[in-house]
Amino acid sequence: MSLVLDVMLALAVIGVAGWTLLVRGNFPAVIGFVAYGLLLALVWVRLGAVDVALTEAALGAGATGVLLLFAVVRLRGGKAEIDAATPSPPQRVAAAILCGVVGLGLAVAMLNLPDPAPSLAAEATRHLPLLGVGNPITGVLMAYRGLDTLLEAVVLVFAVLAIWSMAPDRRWGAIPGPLFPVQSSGPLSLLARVLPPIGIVVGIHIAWVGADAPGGKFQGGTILAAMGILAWVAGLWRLPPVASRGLRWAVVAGPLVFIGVGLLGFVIADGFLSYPPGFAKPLILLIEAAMTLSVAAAIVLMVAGPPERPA
Amino acid sequence: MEATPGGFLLVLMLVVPVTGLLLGFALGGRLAERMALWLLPPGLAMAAVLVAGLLHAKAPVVAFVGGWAPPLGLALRADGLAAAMLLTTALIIAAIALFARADYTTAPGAPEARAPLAFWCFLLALWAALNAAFLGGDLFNLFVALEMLTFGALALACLDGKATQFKAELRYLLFALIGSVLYLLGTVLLYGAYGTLDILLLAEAARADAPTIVAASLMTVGLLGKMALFPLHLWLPAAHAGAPPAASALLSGLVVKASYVLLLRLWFWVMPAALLLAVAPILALLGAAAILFGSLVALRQARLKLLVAYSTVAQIGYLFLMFPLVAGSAAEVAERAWTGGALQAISHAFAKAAMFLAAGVIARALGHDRIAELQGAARIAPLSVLAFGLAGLSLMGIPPSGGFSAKWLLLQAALDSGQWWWALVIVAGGLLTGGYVFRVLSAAMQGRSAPIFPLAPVDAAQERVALGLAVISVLLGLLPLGAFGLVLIGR
Amino acid sequence: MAEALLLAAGLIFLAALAGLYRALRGPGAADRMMAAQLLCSGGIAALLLLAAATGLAGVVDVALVLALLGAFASVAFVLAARGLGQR
Amino acid sequence: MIFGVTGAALVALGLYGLVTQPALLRKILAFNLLGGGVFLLFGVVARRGAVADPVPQALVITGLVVAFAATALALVLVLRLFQITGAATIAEDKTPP
Repeated sequence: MSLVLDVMLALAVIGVAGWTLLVRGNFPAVIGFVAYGLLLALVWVRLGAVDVALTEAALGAGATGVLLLFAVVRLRGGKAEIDAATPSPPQRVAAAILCGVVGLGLAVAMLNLPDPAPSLAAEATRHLPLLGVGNPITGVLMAYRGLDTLLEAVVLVFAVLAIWSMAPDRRWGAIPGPLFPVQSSGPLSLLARVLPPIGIVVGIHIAWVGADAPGGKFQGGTILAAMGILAWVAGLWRLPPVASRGLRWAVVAGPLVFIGVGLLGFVIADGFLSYPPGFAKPLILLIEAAMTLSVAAAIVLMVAGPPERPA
Repeated sequence: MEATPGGFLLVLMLVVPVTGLLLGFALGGRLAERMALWLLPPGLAMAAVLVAGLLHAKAPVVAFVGGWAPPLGLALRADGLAAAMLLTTALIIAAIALFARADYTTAPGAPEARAPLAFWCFLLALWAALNAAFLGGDLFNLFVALEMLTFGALALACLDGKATQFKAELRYLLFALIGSVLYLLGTVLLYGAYGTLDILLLAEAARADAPTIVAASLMTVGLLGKMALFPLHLWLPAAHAGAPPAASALLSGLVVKASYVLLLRLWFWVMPAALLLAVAPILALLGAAAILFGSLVALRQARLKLLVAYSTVAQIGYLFLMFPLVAGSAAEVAERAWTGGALQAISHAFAKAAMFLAAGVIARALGHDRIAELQGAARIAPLSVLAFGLAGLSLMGIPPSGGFSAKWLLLQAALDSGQWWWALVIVAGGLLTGGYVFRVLSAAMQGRSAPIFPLAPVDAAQERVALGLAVISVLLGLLPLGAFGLVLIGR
Repeated sequence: MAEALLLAAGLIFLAALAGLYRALRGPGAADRMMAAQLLCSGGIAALLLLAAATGLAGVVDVALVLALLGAFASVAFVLAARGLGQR
Repeated sequence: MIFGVTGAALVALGLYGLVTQPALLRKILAFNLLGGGVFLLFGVVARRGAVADPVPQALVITGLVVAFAATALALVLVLRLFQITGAATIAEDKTPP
């Protein structure tokens, strides 16, 4: 039974991906992409990776979908240009052969991976009591491979600043992104008012349970960001200007706390990002809390884009 | 391998610029600039101490982040190659910061402006990313470092906000993203096959089976795309030539070298020798094609900056001649080729940074960078033309210069290992390089009947920085060869 | 029992896919919006059944997030399209 | 292993889209489809052992965040290019600037 379910799911994912690539029109393509993300989230559940399923649903389908939709609504025209830039059939056949070879090579490689599979699962679980967390993925993200997570948190700051730096000079300091009119009536604006309080609770819940169950700062932060975006497009919340110091501290707080706790390790433990025994969990939770805030802020700002209205 | 004392230095080399970037971004305005300038001396000092320590101990420095040893944890490793690249990076970043003070300064009390804030933050960001890329001991950690590098490089290159820049940098971004994805596919397969992504642990375990071969091919193609090795160079000239001078110098001098060092790690550490022997000649052949093609196209450029960018395409080619000379050669020949390759990467970094900065000064002073109309440039910006010429000497491989030592070592290794055809390519490349450098110099040195005035005042400090970098690229050739034993530590 | 729950999940998923196929074809933007909504609801149902069948921790949370984001996506899509379209 | 082959197929599809789609927006969309395939392979690798391996799953979470940032950055570049020139592709200009 579960095999049938998996095959169905696999075919659906490939089908939706192909449809998304081939469909004319950008809007349907984005919808196809969101459906693709939802299906992938189901695949992740089938693979037993619930943490990833949460991330895929929130970030892969939800936030990326909104990001793409914003671009679709604002990019118009250019059909002649696009036609002129379309590769000729021989070029497309060549590309198809090349990509087919890559896909085939990958499939062959995947099918020839050694058996039994090498795995760090036992190692990762063995040290968890030292950290006081129950979710091995949190252990990997916050301890064993903490440097990856720290650099990734810094990448988010890079991205925000890079996006802002694309602004026209005269717009510097202004509010990021377009301004949305207040939607004062109608079912949509009602939903936009009702949903955020629920979403904020869910977001904090997902971030909080991350230490012991699937969830964590990236998933929770994304949900909080989604609620912020909702309030923003409904005209209920005005984003602070890019010159706002508070906004900037919100974006860098997570990585700074992360680094601060890391450096503390030099003094009270065995070095950078090492947690003293017994204090690991509170320190991890402290980093997670600050990171949830920064991830949420960074995602809202990345969706909003550079400042584009007069200051 | 165990963690060694002094590992905290490696961590600080990542954390210091990152913290500077975060604080600079949060505080904004003039403080971002202050932050970057304040961090230059400690950054340089850390790199110098690391190199001195390595030369003293003759062994790599290793840190396990958080005390977790691989395969579960992440290692940072500074071997000789990494230490040499870290010092090169620190020096060039410092030079570029000094150069850029004239362009991106914020007066006390002045409101924050876009370009200065972005410039100083991303200078620190690129510094952190480069350090991460040279120190990383884990293939996935290096993926994150490469992404940081791409984002930072992209933002710096678009700093002027011109449509041509957006277009060129989008092309760069697409190449870089495809490159990253291919690289990431390789890491998946390697993890699936060996259960670790640590470079040294992989080196002990690697077999020449199907997953490894597919992983190696995907990662190599991805990294070559990021480095713009012929025929994947299409994005580079416009992306590097269109950026502001300080950014071009960073992109051409340093950023491509991060992918190069990673490629060396992949082939000379991770992959089994049998695979390397099969692939090395192909890589060198592409390198040779890059040298000849890049130089010929550079010779025909009408614009100075594009000429310098095509020169990068050519000089990257030299880096690949090292592969067949190191692989399968006797120890002494291999050491010579290895040193030559590393020295080429370092001397090109200095020379190319100098060239782009000098070209930037000249282009600003004249208001254009058309080579045919450079007459009088030597009178307006004499130091810049001198810097361009000295850097050119190093690129050509004329003694005494770093480029000469590098090419001489490669040449010797080619002859000693009986692969004389690569020697021919090196000589031909040097001649062609001479052609395009002299084309620029002869135009710039020509007098002009009418008196000439600079369109914008020439900043003497900027000229001196360009000259300083060019002088370093030449002086590298005067160092005794024993000094380059550094890059052999931990090989 | 677990088999029966899985079967139910499969059937619901199949129904959602059929709906997805029909709705993705359009023709209007609203029809296509419905496609994602439909898949979202089907996904939630299938996930809840899966959670009951396998007892995997956190699957209910995934369903919760899907429910939330499904509502978020449709409102944000329409409001954003409206707000940006006016300019 | 079904999902291993699915991942490989998604990579091939995404790569094809990324190379052949002329419009930048569609290229970025294809890049995201491609990313989904790559991450799926990580998931399959994590699932191969007797117990699910948390390390590749953690790598996917990191990768998803990086991919999101890359998408956001690329889309801003595309929008800015469009706002300035009206171009939706990066085809070579016929006339030099």
